[in-house]
Amino acid sequence: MLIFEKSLNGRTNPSQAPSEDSVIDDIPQHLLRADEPQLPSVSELQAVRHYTRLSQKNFSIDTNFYPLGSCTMKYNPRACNKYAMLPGFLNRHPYSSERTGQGFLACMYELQQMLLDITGMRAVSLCPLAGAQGEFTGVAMIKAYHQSRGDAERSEILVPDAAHGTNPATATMCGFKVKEIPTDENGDVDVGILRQVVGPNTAGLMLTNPSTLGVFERHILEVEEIVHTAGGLLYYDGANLNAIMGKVKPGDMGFDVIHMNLHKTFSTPHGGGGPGAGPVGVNERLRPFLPIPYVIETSGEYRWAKEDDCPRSIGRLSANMGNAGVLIRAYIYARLLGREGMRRVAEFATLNANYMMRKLQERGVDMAFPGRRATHEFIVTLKKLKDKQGVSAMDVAKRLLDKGHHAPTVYFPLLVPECFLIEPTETESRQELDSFISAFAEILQETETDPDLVRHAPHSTPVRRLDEVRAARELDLAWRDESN
Amino acid sequence: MLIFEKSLNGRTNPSQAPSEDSVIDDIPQHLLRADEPQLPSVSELQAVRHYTRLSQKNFSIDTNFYPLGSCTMKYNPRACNKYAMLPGFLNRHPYSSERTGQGFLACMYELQQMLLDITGMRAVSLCPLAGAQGEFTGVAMIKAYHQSRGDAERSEILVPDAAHGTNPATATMCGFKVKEIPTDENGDVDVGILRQVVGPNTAGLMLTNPSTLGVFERHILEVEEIVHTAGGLLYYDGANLNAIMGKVKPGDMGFDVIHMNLHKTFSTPHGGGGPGAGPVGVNERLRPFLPIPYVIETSGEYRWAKEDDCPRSIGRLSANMGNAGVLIRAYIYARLLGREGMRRVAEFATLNANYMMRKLQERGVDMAFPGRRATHEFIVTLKKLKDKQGVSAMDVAKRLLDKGHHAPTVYFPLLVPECFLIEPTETESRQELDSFISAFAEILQETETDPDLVRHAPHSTPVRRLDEVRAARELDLAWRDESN
Amino acid sequence: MPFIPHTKQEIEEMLAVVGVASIDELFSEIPAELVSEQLTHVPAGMTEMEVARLMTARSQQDGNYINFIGGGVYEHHIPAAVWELTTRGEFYTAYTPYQAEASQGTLQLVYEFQSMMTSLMTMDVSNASLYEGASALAEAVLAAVRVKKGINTVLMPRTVNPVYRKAVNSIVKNQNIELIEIPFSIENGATDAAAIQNYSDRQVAAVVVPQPNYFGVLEDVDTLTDQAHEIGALVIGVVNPTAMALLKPPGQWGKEGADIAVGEGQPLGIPLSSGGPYMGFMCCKQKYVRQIPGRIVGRTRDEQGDTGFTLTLQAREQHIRRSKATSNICTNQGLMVVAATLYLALLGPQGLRRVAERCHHNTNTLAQKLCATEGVHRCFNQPFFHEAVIRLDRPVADVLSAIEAQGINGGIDLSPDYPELGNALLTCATETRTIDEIESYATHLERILSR
Amino acid sequence: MPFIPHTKQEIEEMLAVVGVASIDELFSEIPAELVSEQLTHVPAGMTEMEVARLMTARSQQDGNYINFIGGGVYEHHIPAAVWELTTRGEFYTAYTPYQAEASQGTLQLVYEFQSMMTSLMTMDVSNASLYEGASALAEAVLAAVRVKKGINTVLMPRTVNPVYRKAVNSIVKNQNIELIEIPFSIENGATDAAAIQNYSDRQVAAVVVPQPNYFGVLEDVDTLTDQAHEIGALVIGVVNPTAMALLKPPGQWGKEGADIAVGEGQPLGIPLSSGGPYMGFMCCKQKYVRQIPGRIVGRTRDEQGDTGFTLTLQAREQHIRRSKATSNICTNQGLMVVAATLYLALLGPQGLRRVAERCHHNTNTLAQKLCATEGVHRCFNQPFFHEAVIRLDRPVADVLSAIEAQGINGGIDLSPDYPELGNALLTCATETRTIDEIESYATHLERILSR
Ligand SMILES: Cc1ncc(COP(=O)(O)O)c(C=O)c1O
Ligand SMILES: Cc1ncc(COP(=O)(O)O)c(C=O)c1O
Repeated sequence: MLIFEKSLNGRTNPSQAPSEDSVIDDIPQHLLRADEPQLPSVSELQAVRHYTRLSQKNFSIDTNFYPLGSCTMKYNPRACNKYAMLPGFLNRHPYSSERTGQGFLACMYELQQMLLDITGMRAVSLCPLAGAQGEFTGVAMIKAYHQSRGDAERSEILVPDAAHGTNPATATMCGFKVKEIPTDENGDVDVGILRQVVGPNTAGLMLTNPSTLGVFERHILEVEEIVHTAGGLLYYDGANLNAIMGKVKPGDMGFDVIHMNLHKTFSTPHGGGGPGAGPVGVNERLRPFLPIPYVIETSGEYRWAKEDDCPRSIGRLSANMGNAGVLIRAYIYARLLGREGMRRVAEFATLNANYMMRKLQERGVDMAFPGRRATHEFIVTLKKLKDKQGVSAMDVAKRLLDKGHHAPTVYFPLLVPECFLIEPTETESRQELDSFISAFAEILQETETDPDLVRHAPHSTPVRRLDEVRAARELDLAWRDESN
Repeated sequence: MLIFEKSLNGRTNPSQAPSEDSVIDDIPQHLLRADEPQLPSVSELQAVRHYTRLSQKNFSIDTNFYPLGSCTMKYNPRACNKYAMLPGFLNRHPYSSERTGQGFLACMYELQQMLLDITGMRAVSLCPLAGAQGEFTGVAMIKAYHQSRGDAERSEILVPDAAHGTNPATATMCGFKVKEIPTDENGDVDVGILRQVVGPNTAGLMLTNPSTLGVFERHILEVEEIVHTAGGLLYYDGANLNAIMGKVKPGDMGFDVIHMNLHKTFSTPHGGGGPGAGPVGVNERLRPFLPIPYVIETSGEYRWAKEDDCPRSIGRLSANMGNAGVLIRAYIYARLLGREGMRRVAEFATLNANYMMRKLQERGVDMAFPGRRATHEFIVTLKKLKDKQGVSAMDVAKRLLDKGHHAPTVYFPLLVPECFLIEPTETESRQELDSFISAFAEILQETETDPDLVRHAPHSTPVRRLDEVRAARELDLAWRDESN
Repeated sequence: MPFIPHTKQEIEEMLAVVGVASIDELFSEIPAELVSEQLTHVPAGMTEMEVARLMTARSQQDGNYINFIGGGVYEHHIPAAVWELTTRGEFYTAYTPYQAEASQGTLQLVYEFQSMMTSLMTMDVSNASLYEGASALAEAVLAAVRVKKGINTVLMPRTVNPVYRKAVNSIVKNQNIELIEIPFSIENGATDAAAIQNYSDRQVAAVVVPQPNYFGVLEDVDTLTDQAHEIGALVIGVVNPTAMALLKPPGQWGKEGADIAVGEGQPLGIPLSSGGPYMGFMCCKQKYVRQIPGRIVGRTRDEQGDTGFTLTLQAREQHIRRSKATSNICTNQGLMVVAATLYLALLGPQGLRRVAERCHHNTNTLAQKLCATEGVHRCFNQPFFHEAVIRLDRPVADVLSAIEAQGINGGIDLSPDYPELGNALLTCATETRTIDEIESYATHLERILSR
Repeated sequence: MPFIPHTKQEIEEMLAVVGVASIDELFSEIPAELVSEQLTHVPAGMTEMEVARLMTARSQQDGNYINFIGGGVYEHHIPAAVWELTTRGEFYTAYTPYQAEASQGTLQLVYEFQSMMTSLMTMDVSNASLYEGASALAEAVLAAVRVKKGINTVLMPRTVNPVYRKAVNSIVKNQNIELIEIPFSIENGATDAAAIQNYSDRQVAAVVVPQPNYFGVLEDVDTLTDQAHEIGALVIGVVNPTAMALLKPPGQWGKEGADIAVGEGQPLGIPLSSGGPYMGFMCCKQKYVRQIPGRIVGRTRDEQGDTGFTLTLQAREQHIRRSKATSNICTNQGLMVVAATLYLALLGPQGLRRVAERCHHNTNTLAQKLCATEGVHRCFNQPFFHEAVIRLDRPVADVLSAIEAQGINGGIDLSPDYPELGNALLTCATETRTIDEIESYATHLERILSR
């Protein structure tokens, strides 16, 4: 039932609205609203009960194993939330002076320093509000760099075919043409083709490493050399930083610019879709172009570097200075983990993935790249199942929900047929992994004994399988009071 | 699955324990523990996930209509929790000086003043930690009063047969004998019998008004006269204060001592069983005996009245000064409601109960006292259903769970056969009441079409009907690691 | 190991399953020369107790100022229930609802949010949030240019928040879109509607119309909208959502209504938090639904015919359409949508209207009290809402510093962005300011200016 | 109307259903002379915003002291997850789990709590909480007297917390139970075990044995237990639950172990909060399970044979047994049990032990630093845990006031309760105190005493 169906005209919550009457007669009538918006009129209890019950209809880290590849669904420490919500942080207006924000700015500055260390870059800006905005920032800097050198021909961004959708979409948003580079049969970039494709039009290459195929790009140094030699720059999509944090630094691989997804690697919550934080790091070459603002320190005082400090900056990407509350959570997480903890993240994320991969192989599940080590994630392909049994990866995904596990990422990357991208993360226990593996094996069994059970899954979720075609054809995007 | 079954020896949560090693070698070996207690060794994520999922197995106000008679399950405003949990309140040690607690003590003092007004009493102590401890306090004061007058014969406490179990249990705990007074057919105390029973042994009478039968005791002034004339005192069990707050004052009815259940009337949460707060109010006669400490004010400074101030006090009932955090929540609630809001509580609790009573009567449900007005609650009797269909009130209660409503109080008061005590409270909307009424009517229908469905309810809860006899016969009260 | 549940024995057993001798061996595909040394700028880990102590100290260091700053970000009372529920694990730790059947909580909530926002804006469609107000405006500009294929010019009034204008430009200039500034009247602070007519038919993709504008001045939105439509441009409204409980919403502007409405959702239950996370919203007319970026939730049926909710029109999005997507946005500000939905449900239409009215009343009172001091004047004679521009007789920055020393954040110095206004100060008092606080500001200002 | 959802129209329709003309008519059975006027001492209602402001001010008024007070109530680090989960609506707003099928969350949690407490105490049975430590001890005394029918005497060492002794007496004296005080050695602060032998066979129902005692002194629990059992008395242990991760638990005292163990559960994840809500715990040997008060949860099966949990042995309780119940307790401290269970699960056996060790280490350090000042000495030469008694050369109250002015809560003045100890101060430093804070206390003390 929708909240609107619990609503009744005339019901109010006087505790929540100012009690004094106000004078508004200086606003001319023609600027005022005539009708009342259809917001729900419900009591506080009705609202609390409605949304508490709704929440229970979600799978989440706090309730389920959630091995969603590329998304790094790991434990979000409750301390990060609690201490980020201290009134001193929550009540500070973004346009109040830096004098009134030294505590907050100190955290931001230290976070910048830690990210520099982890990435091996030379400067960092915390502005971007998510990974995709980080990508935009990075590619815009690449553009600004070439323009600043009068190198205006460079109109193409290269992207592996396995790349996340935000990579090509970002290149387009920055006004570039996108060229796809194929993957070889072992999951590495096809270096031969790369060589053919690069040239004077190449502005840069966007790469995720470990890639979205769940493997480490072994030719990374060769790739670096090819692109740089051609005059292009190297962009690092840091969505998979969880796999290598403390083990390898993107800066050492030769990347010029990188974004991180703190909502993945630094475990700030995904919140059902966001918010995130996508800081960008750059090497010396791109430093002048960094977006503003970022925090600088002079003799123990912190302040924002703005337009005047950074005349060549690509500018601002939003009205404020990044998703501050997310950045504080990331800062707390980093302090809890410390340098040793960072490294362990990568180690145990990788151990868990390799363990699962091997165990699933033992149960007869096909891997997309059986010859490779898993990184923090790996790809399963259910093509044989689809061909033989007519049961799709999506069917299996839905059936996993019935067994209490969130499904892995399905049908991504696009080049692997009927695939699952499985990322267990380091915070899951072996018991949880084993339970998923058993569920998976059970489902494979079911595809033989009762394939329809799987095809019509899920059965135990709040709703059964949803008709997405209908959703797109008969658009119903907002409730309207039909009784009016 | 129990948390212990997720536990693994050697797993630790280093974030939660001090990191430095400590010296303890000055404690002799024979005083040290040799084995390790079987506490769970789980990760933070495991604990969070386990208890989040457990929580979802509860019905609660925040998720369900919960018309549990005598318990006043109404909305617990979230503001009360949020502002009671401010660090300034949480971090204050109870034995720190009053100078460091003037903000807290001001709240307590003002709460005392408000309770005096609402109850019509002359002095109040916030000490008792729940209703039952309030009762104990009150009856102990009655005892102390009689003793102080050398009136040592008074060894009996009178209690109506409809009374809550804590009333007779309290009298016993205070060393009294209990005499039950029967109820007449209209739900009032049988005044004739009361007259016969009172006498020189009567220490007092404990009365709930409105009574636990869901009616207002109409002979209250007569009862008062009988007991006082016989030299006994009148105790008011304030569990049902929600029904009359702002409308009638127990002090005006002639009661000498009263306890309140702030976790009912003042909407502090029940917390799955507690904590509560059971302040006691007294008239002039009993004032010297009030338990310590309570807050007094002298020229704008607040302090605790203790032993020296109150030489005739019955003393302390606990190590500290009441369930402070609960009292702060009650204080906030009172400030949110204000004087008008208090009165409305009683009015709308009563309207909701009378509405439900009438609607259920229309659906053919029998009332225990059909000729009476409901107070904030009322009693349904399903005796006919039991006799005809062999379906018990308990069966119907369990079936209500399937329909998403918590069951009313069943089999209390003991004198009404197959009864439900139904208390909707003022914070429920008519929609919610109607939905319960429909569910009830549906179940009555089911008792005819498919009585087994009802007899074996519930069907949709996390477990089916539980074997309570087995629980009591084959006691299993704690998990033990069988593998050890 | 913090947050890692593995015991020694498990590690060994798991390594054995994988068939390697050590964890390091799992990284054997990484070229040896790349493997890094220990981190040097990340300090050793702390316990939660130590972190609690640190963060408490840091947060207290930032003081507790009485806030009269607005500028598009407003301090409002947030009902306690909003964040007590928003941070429930099931909302807080879920991912984007890609598996609809396992995400009905988030999905239904977003559908309800879309319903509330479209009604508040009187538009047909809402998405499920963008990053924040400025980048939402940039996305609206991009959408308008997509609609008006081939036209790369957008009119941007100078009365739009300067940081919005800067951010929009940083974003859209990469697609060679030109923003042309529309001036405002120095008397009344409103956009010069006549300037729109300088642009003839089919040269302009869209006109941006703020309401209220950055100065708090109320624009003549009907005229602006109609004139924009006359020259064939779309109208992009940039509005304060609280104000829409009181003011005419974009869907009702002029003869046909605005085409797209965007803005900053922060006023709807989201704390100030030094600038984020906030939430951009975007609504549009039905016909543009396929041109807007961001996630959209639709109501549909399940296999058994029961109602359910799912992401829809995903063919606009990067994970399906890749380089042809309407935007690169992926992660949005979902949790802020939870907060905003709860806020709107708890306030209701009347509550939100009372908040809007009180903000106006308080800012009005503030402006009057401040202007009672000699040398202090209102800048504009136009009706306003929620913010007011005050002119002082000396540089604003110095006055603001002096006020800050009294524990008051007095507002925003407009002189860097609007030198033409002289010593102009943008200030605001929401419903959270008491009359005592307003008077205290006025008293301090008087004292400071009389020095 | 705050928290009341009724609209005008609904009220009218509902009154019509009931068949009355007004709400007042619903109260017609109340004698007219009793109906009261408007309340006079309850102020008018406030909005949540106003209340937020008031409570924030009140809470800040109480300052922020560095705490060295113990006395049975301890400041410990509480993991953030504890209260973020404890205040989830499903725990926070549920009632006592009378409908077991609708309360499996609370019931399983309590079963796990009982399992943890019995293991920590090495006892067979635990209940689901009592109000707090002192009244839990009173209930233990009543239970012991029930076991030893006809014997009304209980030995109570003077080393038991004085407020506990007072509260126990206020409660049990109503049943004519006599508490006889057992003295302690002024040299080592431990209970005089020999005194027990003065009571011959069958005169004493129980002996109370604290560990550590109020002074923080470690009692010779084995001897005390054995001697109590020798004279036929039960042994009631009063213990600090944190300490039990380190010290020998009551179930292992002497040859047979204590019979009942009680104490204050506050150290297990419950904030100081000016004294409550806290939580009393009670464990006992299997044979006394029917004599203890309070709720008990048992594991059982449902109709289909699946495991489930339910309240059990309710025949001890007031709602069944009425005047013959073991106690009148009904509402207990359920939500504190949620917090304690989460606390114990998050700490684990090793974590809890580390906390206990660190408390001891810090108090040891504190005692040493304080005693470095002239005129300051340790009172007792006995092994101690967690608290220490320090003797000063002048009245403690004055010194504590002076220390408080420096933002430090220095401890408890023992002289009113133990004049025989002179100027004695009870002080404690838990794991939350840093070495800097400890040194600052010592420095201030030195300065104050040298005046
Ligand atoms: C590989 C990769 N790159 C980029 C992104 C985009 O990040 P965001 O969702 O924060 O915009 C994602 C997110 O899913 C990703 O997995
Ligand atoms: C009528 C009545 N009296 C007394 C009590 C006891 O109050 P408490 O549970 O707070 O001890 C109750 C509680 O259920 C009650 O309903």
